[in-house]
Amino acid sequence: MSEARNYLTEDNSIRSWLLTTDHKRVAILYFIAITVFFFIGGAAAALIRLELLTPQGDLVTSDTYNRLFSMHGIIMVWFFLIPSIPSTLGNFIVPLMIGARDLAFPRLNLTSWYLFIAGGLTTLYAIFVGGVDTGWTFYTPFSTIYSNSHVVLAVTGVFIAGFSSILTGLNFIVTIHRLRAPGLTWYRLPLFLWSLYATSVILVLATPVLAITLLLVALDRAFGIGIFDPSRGGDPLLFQHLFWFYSHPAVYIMILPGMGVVSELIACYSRKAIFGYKFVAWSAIAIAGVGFFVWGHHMFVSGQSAFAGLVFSFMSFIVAVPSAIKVFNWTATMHKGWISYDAPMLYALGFIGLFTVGGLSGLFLACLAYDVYVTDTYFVVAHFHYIMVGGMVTAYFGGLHYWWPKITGRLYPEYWARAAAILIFFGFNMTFFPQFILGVLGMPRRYHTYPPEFQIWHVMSSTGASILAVAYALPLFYLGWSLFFGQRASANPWQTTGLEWQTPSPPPTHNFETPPEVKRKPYDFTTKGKARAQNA
Amino acid sequence: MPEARPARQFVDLRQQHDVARLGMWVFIATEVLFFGGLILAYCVYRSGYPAEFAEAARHTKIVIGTANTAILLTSSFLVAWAVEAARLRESRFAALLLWTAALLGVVFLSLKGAEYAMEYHERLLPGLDFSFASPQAHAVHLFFSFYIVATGLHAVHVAVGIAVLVAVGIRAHQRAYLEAYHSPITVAGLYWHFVDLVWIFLFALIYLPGRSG
Amino acid sequence: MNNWIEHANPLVPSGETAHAGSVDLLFDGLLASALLVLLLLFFLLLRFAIHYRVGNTNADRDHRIQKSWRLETAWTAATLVAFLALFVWGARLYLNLYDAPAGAETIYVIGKQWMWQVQHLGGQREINELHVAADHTVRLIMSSQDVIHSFFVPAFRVKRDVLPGTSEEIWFRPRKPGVFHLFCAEYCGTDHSRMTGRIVVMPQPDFAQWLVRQDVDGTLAAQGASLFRQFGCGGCHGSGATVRSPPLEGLYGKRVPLADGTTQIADERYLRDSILRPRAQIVAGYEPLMPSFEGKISEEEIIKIVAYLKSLGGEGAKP
Amino acid sequence: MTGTRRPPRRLVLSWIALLALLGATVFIAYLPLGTANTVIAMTIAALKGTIVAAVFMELRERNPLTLTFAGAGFFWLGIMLWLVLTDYMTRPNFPPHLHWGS
Repeated sequence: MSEARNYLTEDNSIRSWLLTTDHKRVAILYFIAITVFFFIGGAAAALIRLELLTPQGDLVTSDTYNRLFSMHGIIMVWFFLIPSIPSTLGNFIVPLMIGARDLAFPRLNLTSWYLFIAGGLTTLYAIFVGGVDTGWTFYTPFSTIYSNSHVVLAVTGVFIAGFSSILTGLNFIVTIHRLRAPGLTWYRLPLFLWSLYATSVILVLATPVLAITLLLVALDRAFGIGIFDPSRGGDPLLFQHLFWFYSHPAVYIMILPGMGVVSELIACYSRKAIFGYKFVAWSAIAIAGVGFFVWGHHMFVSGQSAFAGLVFSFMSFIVAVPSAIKVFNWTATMHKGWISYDAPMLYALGFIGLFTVGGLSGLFLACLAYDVYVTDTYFVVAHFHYIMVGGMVTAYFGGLHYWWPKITGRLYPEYWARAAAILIFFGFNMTFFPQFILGVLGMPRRYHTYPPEFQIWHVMSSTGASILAVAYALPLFYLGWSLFFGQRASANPWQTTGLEWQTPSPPPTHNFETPPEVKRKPYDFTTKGKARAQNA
Repeated sequence: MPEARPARQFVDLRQQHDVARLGMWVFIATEVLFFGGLILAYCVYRSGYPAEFAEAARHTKIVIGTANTAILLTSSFLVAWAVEAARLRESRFAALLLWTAALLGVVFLSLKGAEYAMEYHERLLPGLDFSFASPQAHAVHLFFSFYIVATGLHAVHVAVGIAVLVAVGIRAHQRAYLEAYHSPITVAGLYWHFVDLVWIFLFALIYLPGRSG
Repeated sequence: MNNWIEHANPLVPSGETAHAGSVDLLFDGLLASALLVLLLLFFLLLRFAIHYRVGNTNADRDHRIQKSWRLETAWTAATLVAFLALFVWGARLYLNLYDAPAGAETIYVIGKQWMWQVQHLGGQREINELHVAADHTVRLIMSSQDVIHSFFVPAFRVKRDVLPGTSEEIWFRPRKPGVFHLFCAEYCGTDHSRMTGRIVVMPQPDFAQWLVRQDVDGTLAAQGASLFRQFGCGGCHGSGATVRSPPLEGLYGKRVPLADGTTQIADERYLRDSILRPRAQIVAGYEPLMPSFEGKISEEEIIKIVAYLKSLGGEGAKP
Repeated sequence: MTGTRRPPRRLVLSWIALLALLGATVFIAYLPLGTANTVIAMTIAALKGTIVAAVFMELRERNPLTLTFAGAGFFWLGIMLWLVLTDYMTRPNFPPHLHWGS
């Protein structure tokens, strides 16, 4: 059985990998690429934290510091967070979960990887020839007129990568609509698919606005067309509107897939169907929809009208409701379940905790008068790292461990995995909780030097960051080790539900020996739950 | 005659055809927002500088604009006809229609080029050469910035569309498409119609304001 | 130097205005609601995680809750109500910021890479410092010479972006003397982190003395008058001018008939626009002769010339 | 010319209607109607767009799903326009001019 031909052993020439249209191999290509970007972005973060150990800017110059945080933001947002779960786990799992042989457009899928790489290389090139110092937000008129760095190159890189996102989103939407196995109705879909579907809608509808905005920035800078240039009658705030019309929904691009993964994990390791399945499913769609109405909360002090501020603040409170629904339902799912603490479950629990802290701190920022105080301070930095790193990256690691046996056909060492999960949780909190305090004390973000009274919190944060760095490097070793020495995995090592577990690990190139048919609801643990509990 | 078979991820040709069309529609939704961002910028500035935008719009070449609109509408008609012909197994005739539509696309681009040349001589192209002797020059500059970016991006779409129509036409001519499998023509057609649709709105925004004042 | 840190509680720097006090109360409210949710959630998570662990086969797992809609409606409604309350609370305080009390002292602030430039009406100039009197309302009118900056005084809990090409306002009323941080909060390039300064709040008598002690080349209006000569404005607008131009004496606050048939109040905005884009608003009966000063005059110089024009009298110039 | 090579009536009619609308919109643009000019121009553009979408793109024969995605782009564009213009319509200092107080 384990010697059977699978997608990994089919043909191992470099050429076959680079020209593959198999969604599973494209997913592996993405894995490799985003891991490289994760560590590049992480290296920038490490230097930032090192610099901030002392109030004087003594490690690097302020120009270098500005380039470091810009690079950290650009790489992490567009080349790690946005493609992370959808393009890797999603790419691998979506066709398996719906019982299809591949995505609807396999060649488009490969194209999107090449676009991603082209965008990534362009951005890296911009960094190597001197970097970009605008921050990931490219605010005008700084980016269009005043910056002396490689803005056009960096913007071009992101522009290209944007098309890669759009193609992935398009592929998922059509696939989920049209290639589901017989009997797999919408309410029988695992929640991971609902989340990815909602994510894809955002990818398809928001990314083009980023594309046109960045194009305008590049044209403004290269040719002086002046659309955002106040000295030519343009309005720099229009850039912010356009940018955040994409970039706020982009936050949901990052977190929704994480929520999807966590729904799978909580159900699997509680041996129970997700509580309030329909509510969790529709809350993903609600987040994707309402998420488009709230971008102006990034602009409460920017000079937009007070009335617009009221509208956006109101909508921002509304968008928090579906997230709250999800958290309550995950908790209720654990009620009267059979809970085991495998590594993925530890990540899932960590996700709920960190995401909740991040989400609740979001209320402070949605609240107009308080946002005026803490916007553009470390409070915001802490808030979005709790969501994106504490939430999204934790969920990514959880999902990676959960599907690792399916992807590689090997089991990882459980104790190492648990240790890494716990270490990440503590390292993360130690790094970012002090930043909430810094924000409440009024420490502005993107500061190379800072008043000495803030130092103690920065030192705590940097100490936490060193723990976090080690914790993030750990999986690289033990997962790498498991590739060669890990125990071979059965088709369904977690004894869980879902079509992806009904095919061998790793799956054959065409995914299923016989086309599956679905007759039951998702998370149907009625029989397996007790059985596994008794084994334990 | 080649046997038409679905790609491996599909059950049958019907599903494949359906998927292709849905994919194109999703892509069109993306494109709507791509141009939408630009149109938003236009709306904001037009609301801020109404008189200046009317003044600027009077400097666009409405004759060329109107002719180009008629040309694109006609080419769209031909493409829609080609889809119909392909359904009736008239592949060669469909190819002919597609090529004629592509030819009209080329005429559109040539006229557009001539228009750019005229505007260049009148120093109305921001980024290349712009000079406008009026106190409202800055808002006129904004208008023409929008004009050149919007029509430029549209022209890129037209150029891509021409290539697609020619390529699909060639394959139709080789009778590669059977009755049940005409989705490349339908999908290429959808794209071409969308390019036409964008132009309809650009025409109203760029050429028509300020004509009566 | 950092007085406010000394008497601050360890977590939150003390609020130095009435508004800051209200914001801190709002913070307490937000924190209380957040902690309530967080503690409840963590309690449940921990309890379920421990009680229903696989190893505990004795736990009662029968009678699982099946019907979920009652619970769902309950917690959705509860969060919604709580959120709405927080929204209203935050919004009311926010609108307060847009509503400067009457009789505020106006001070002009210009942000440029990488410094804050302050202009008092009396002509006093400061760089990276702002002296104000305690218990007096101060209204800042702010603009940027280059990129977007943000004027941020943590102790007052206020912040406002400072934009090029347009002006933004902020106001505060410090309660007692002290020295407070001034930060630029919007990333603005190389030395963003050094675009900081101090707000020095002094007792009113000390402040009055400070104003006098400053080395001033005349009031803002007087400086404007000399710029008026420097830019050669008098060549056309002066008494011995050969060109026919609209009179500037008593212009401020008057209704000006324009060539296009409309009228315009000659407020600060009109004066400024007329210097930068004179041909956009031609006064009825005059030739469009005046050249544009856009790009030839700095924000600081405009402030001064406008102050000078205001000093030439007119209805709006009365205090 | 065989029967299969004749253009279907609905296509011909739509084409004629489109050209007629084009003529009408250009003609009306020259009538001094004030703001109504803009409203009419955009209405006619929307009408033309609808004809292209409904007939040429065969939207009227498609299923609800296709209609949803065809509408989604425009709906989201509407959200963007609505909220952005909410800001600009209520902003005291747009178009950008400096006004030092009021």
